[in-house]
Amino acid sequence: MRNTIVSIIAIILGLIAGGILMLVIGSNPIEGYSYLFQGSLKNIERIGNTLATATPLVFTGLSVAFAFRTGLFNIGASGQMLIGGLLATAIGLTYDLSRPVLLLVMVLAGLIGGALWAFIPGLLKARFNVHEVVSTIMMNWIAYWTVYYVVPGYFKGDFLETESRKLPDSATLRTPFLSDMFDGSYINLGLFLAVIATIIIAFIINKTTLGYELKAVGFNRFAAEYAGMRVNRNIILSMLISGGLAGIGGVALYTGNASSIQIGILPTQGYDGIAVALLGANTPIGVFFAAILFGILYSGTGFMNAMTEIPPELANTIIAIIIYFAATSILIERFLRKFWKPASKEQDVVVPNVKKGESKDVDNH
Amino acid sequence: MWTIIEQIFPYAIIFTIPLLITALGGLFSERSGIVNIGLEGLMVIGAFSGALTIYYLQGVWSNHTMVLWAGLIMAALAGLLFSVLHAFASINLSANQIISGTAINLIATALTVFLARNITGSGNIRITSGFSPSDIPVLSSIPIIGDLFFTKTYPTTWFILLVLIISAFVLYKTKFGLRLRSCGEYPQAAEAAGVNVRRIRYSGVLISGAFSGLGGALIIVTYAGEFTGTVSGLGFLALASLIFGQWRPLGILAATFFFGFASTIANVSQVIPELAVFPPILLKTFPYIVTLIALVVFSKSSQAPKAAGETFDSGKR
Amino acid sequence: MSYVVEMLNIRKEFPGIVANDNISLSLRKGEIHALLGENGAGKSTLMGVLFGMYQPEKGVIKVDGKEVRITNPNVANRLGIGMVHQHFKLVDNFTVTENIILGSEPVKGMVLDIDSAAKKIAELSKHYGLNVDPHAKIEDISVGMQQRVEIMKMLYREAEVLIFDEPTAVLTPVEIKELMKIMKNLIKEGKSIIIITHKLKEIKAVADRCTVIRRGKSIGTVNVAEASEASLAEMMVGRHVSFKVDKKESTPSDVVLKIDGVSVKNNRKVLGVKDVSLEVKKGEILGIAGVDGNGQSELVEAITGLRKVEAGRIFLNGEEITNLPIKSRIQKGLGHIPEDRQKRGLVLDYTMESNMVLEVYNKQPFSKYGLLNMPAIRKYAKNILQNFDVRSGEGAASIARTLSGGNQQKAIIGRELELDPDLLIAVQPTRGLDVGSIEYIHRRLIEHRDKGKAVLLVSLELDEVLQLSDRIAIVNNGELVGEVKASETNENEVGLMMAGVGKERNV
Amino acid sequence: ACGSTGEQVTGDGEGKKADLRVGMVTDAGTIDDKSFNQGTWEGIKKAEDELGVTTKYLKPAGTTEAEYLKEIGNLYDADYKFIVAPGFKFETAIFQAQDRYEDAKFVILDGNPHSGDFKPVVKDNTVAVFFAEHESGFLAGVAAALEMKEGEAGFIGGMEIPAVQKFNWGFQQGLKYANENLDTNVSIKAENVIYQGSFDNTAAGGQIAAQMYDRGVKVIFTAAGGVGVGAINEAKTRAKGGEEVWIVGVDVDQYQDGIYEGDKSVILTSAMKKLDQVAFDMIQQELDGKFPGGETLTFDAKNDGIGLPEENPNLSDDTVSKVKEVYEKIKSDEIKVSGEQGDLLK
Ligand SMILES: Nc1ncnc2c1ncn2[C@@H]1O[C@H](COP(=O)(O)OP(=O)(O)OP(=O)(O)O)[C@@H](O)[C@H]1O
Ligand SMILES: Nc1ncnc2c1ncn2[C@@H]1O[C@H](COP(=O)(O)OP(=O)(O)OP(=O)(O)O)[C@@H](O)[C@H]1O
Ligand SMILES: [Mg+2]
Ligand SMILES: [Mg+2]
Repeated sequence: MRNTIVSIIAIILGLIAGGILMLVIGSNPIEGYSYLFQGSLKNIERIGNTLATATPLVFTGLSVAFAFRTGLFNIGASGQMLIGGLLATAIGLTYDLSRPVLLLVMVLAGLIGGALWAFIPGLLKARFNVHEVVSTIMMNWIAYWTVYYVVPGYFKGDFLETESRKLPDSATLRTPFLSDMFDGSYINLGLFLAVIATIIIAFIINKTTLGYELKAVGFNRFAAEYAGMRVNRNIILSMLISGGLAGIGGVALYTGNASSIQIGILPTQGYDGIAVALLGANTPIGVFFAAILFGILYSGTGFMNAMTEIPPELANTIIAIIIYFAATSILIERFLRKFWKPASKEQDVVVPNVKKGESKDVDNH
Repeated sequence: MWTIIEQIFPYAIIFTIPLLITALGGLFSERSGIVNIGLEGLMVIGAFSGALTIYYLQGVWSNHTMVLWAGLIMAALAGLLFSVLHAFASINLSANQIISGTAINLIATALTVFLARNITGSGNIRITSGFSPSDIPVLSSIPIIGDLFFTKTYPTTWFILLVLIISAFVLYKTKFGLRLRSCGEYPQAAEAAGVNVRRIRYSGVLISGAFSGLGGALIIVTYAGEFTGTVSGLGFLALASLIFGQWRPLGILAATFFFGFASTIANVSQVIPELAVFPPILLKTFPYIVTLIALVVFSKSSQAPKAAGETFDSGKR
Repeated sequence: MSYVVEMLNIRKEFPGIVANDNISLSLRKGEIHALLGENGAGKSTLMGVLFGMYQPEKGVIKVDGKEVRITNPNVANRLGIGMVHQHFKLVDNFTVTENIILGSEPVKGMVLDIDSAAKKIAELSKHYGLNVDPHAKIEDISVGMQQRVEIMKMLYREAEVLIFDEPTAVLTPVEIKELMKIMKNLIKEGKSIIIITHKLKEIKAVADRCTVIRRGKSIGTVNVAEASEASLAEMMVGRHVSFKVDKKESTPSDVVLKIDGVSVKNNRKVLGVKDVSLEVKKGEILGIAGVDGNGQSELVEAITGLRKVEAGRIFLNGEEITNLPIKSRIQKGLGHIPEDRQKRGLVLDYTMESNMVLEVYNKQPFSKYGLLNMPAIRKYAKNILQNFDVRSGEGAASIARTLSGGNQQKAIIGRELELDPDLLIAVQPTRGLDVGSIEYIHRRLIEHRDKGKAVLLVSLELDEVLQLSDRIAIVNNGELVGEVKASETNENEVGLMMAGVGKERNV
Repeated sequence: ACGSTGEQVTGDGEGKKADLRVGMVTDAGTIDDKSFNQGTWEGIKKAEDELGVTTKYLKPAGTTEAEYLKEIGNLYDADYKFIVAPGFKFETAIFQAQDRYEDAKFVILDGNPHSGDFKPVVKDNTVAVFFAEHESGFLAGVAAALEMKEGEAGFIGGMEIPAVQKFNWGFQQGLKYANENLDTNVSIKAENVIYQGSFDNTAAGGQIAAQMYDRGVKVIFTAAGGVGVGAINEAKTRAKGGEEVWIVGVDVDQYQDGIYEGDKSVILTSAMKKLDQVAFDMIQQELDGKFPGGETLTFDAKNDGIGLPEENPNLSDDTVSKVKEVYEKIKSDEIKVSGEQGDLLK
């Protein structure tokens, strides 16, 4: 609860700071924000696109948050997305299965691809204590170059060297019923997957013995070992889940929001996932809403730019400032505490574990 | 093959230097106990301020070299100032250092382009020309070594190497270094010994800011020549080199040079028939794969500062 | 009367608790002043306030009669106040000299003057009989030596007031004796000392006066000479405490743990346990006595599965467990109170309730089909915490980190006993506990034995080993030097054997 | 066509206020890329100055069809109904947009709207524009050969996309033509024709150029955005050190970018495609009610849509006049430059 309030205040402060920047460059913040939100929410199509923008971010946010909760820092979500997207695209371009089966296989392939890419850092961490920050960065670049050569090598279209063939409509996550409902927007089945993933991850973290174990390993691997948990296995498992999530994020991006995979690009959603996770306080539900917020901001920027003279970099600046405020949330907490001081003061006096009568029996000095 | 290495070497070194100084900055920060994943953003800040300074001064000041140095100084200053954000969050407010660093990266990339466009009217800032390399007299004629190390060298290279030596000295031989290292290992001990942990950590972070700023600007004044709003992952690579180099100055030198050399090879492999026999994917991924392997090999002796990344407040033991 | 330090009406609050409520303490020049109180009474906090680590909400501190504000340890240092913390504040990979000079480094030009510092340290060491090697790395030296480094740190800074927070909890009997001697030396040199300890014997042995606090409040200050151990204990807990452990003669039966020629490597990759064979039977407590670092930890880790066995075999209830994973050993009836409660015993960032099911979270009723059953966990945890009188700000929902060390320890012991293991390995079970808690824990260990279970007790406190054990095995340098019946031996004999003087195996 | 219309306008363009709102969506890279996006945008800005139209560019978050379409939609909703999209990557997005926003006009540069099957469908509200980059590259090749007389040349491309490939092939043909007809001897080796693989790796650009120069290459044609910038820097550094090395620029006149030591420049000449001109002309024609909707236009030598800069301080008069002759020959079909690889390198 407290976390939620803090995050919301951080968001508000970030928006205020953005407003001030708008004023500085001589624009009207109210107008700016009104266009920003119109841009992402004005009509059903735009809402659909906003949700589509948020979808991969839900996955990468969950990926980073899940790793965080288990004591790991996965900054390799970008690479895992690439590989997940690559495998899913490869399946989509190669096999001619009935649509439900094909999509299922593609999502699975994405999950496996991402998990595989995270498995290596997990293994290196568990077996050799290699810092996962370095290894995931390395894996990002290896993924980048793998896609760079595999796509033109095996999935190239007739004319273009820089991206794969376009997936047939039946092999994308877009479905007519959703597209029609949202007026031709890019919203796709990825969103449902994202909701499901959020619920599953929340469930795993909070309600299962697996979550209990993974968190224990994350907090104190020595205590976990003492209690008979298999520390190394858990580290690897954690990375697999984290990578799998990012992998599905790649599927959502390349076969949902797009229909082909381009080379030479490390998807920014991987790094944004860190910010999403942090703003969501590393809780799955928090991540989900943080991703939606990012979706709104990213998606509304274009319209704001189109309607006003506010430059596009401003949306990024606002997001950055929000993150900074989330990082410095302790200031906000202090402020809140001061604000609610009267209430908490009473609590302090009643010390729960001091029984009445005992506390004042002897007095001296 | 030898001529190829001779030819590549100076370029590998140019590429290494920004990485080196940035990783060295990261070293100061982490040794003081603050993880700084904002190196990338700080480099961007440095690249921006350096480019902007030079862009303006080149018109008014005729001494070209001085202009470039002024740009470097401004870059270091800007990086230093910007890193205060990270220091404040992670030291005064006990913020999660990863979050704060991420925020730094985001703010830096967004803000610099925003400013560049508002100040110069363009998101790219181009400088007319950077430093010129030269051969060191006498030394460059020494066989082998001369060709590798003393040919086509930039003054900035020697400057950064000097900074490296001074850094190693400061870290291991001075009062400040002792305190800095103690804050990264066990800040509670440092505090109990009367060391002002916050102040030391501030120094660590600010040094990392200044060094990364410098690193960013070095890219501009040596090989890039223009600011484009990104340093394309070099900050993260510096972070990796810091860990790869085991949080030691010489280790970092080796690690960054390895990256510099390997990526230069990978970059130029296309032009070199002798290298064209390898599948290009292998050449391009070579630096990263070798790093992973090297990390495994050196894994036994991790020298990570024990308290890096932990928030420190006096109450906690 | 001249006081070097006066703390008057100090109040310090933490969220949910008033750790110090109107406490006063005055320290005379040249005295050893003991500070006594139950676990969580607020002793460390009070000293933290004096040393500038916490800012009190209320109260006045005077040093040499002048009112001062000690805003941080630096100020304390400058006022001549030094502190040896319960958990040593030493940088592991620094040398002794580097640790000592940290914060007040001598320099020559710009360079650290390590050599002259080392020389000065060697001199000081000789003067006070501390015997420390200035060039050794902290991670390579014994705990006792580390403590002497801490003392040296204060002396190097010419502290006049020395605070010791539970200095003996981590020391061997021999080291404790040495420490006492050192303290007396210090007093002779005109220093003044505050010592926190739970060991009444030590208070009687060295302290001049003793201030007692209970649950954050002052109870009173007494002259130690006029008080008995029993009266001090009563002041502290508010009821009579019995020091004698009541126990019936044991009735050992089947062998529960059998160790057969086991050798184990230590952290330095050499054999730390050499060809040790032991048996522990149902209904008995086997104590292992030995000076710290003589292979006890390695042996325990080998039994519990935390460390690889190089040679030999281990049996639990007749079944070989030498290479079984930790989990199956726990399932087969092994309980373990670990040596380092913060490193191994608890997930400090988990709540107490989560910590109470650390080994059984995956068993019914705490989980079913991989799903946690929080109500059941909560109930189970509450029960343990209540039984063992674990005190914390927010009960079972408290984060483990916020509990005082003593209360953390009680919770761990409660957890392990609740498992009702066939073999309970208790390593330093009462380290840092107050006498009231010790009494209780001892009773529970004996109850466990009387239920027909086996207990392997490892303790550095000879008293405890002698009182609790039925049989005592003595280790020295990784080898078993002998085994004696507790009822037929005494402190002297065991002490000699600990020093390596062997004895025919009897029993 | 466009040369002539350009002249017509200049007279009455000043101070005129048109109510046309012109939008542009940038391709990969920024608006300040000193080539593709910037060239187009400069043309639009020129229209703003001279024709009084209102302008706006938007930068999509990425380079997927969804992102392009979103920005097109944003422009449309903000009432920018004349939309310029530079780059083949817009092909599928424009394909959809031309149906979805029937009352808007679209100009796609370097591409043809299609649904992903590469079967062009240019609706009445759309103009697809291609450039004869190969002709531009050809002229640059001839100029370089004439100026060098003999020696080695090289080519650094960015990514292997059609426009870049055509520059490359044209350049090679130009060299060959000069060697065969104009008495030069400038060769290009297979290893010196490369696509770096990105448009932003400045470091690699410099390093590759350095390798080529070290291996005896005298002039490098770069069609590679930021990679080219790296190469230009390397050339400047060498030129300052007294080496004789050259770069042939691309897309726009890059002479300024190559300046070192006062007024010298390493840019020998630039193989231009007149994006700015085309963007400007399209707006102009729309204002005149002559928007060539439904057409696929090719800008080449014939309509002066490509070429070398007017001013070429580094080319001798002789070279300039000879290139001019060649240019005329291309115009008159006497010289045919192929836009296909054929047996050319890469
Ligand atoms: N930083 C803190 N935050 C919250 N509560 C704290 C903090 N430090 C101490 N406490 C609480 O204050 C009380 C007093 O703790 P303190 O450490 O002073 O006890 P102690 O007398 O030293 O106990 P022990 O004998 O176990 O060492 C305990 O209930 C403890 O939980
Ligand atoms: N992060 C924290 N939050 C709240 N309280 C803390 C925290 N870290 C430490 N403390 C408190 O600091 C005090 C000192 O810790 P320490 O482990 O020395 O306790 P102790 O009671 O003195 O130990 P012992 O029982 O071994 O004598 C404890 O009371 C503990 O509750
Ligand atoms: Mg204490
Ligand atoms: Mg204690």
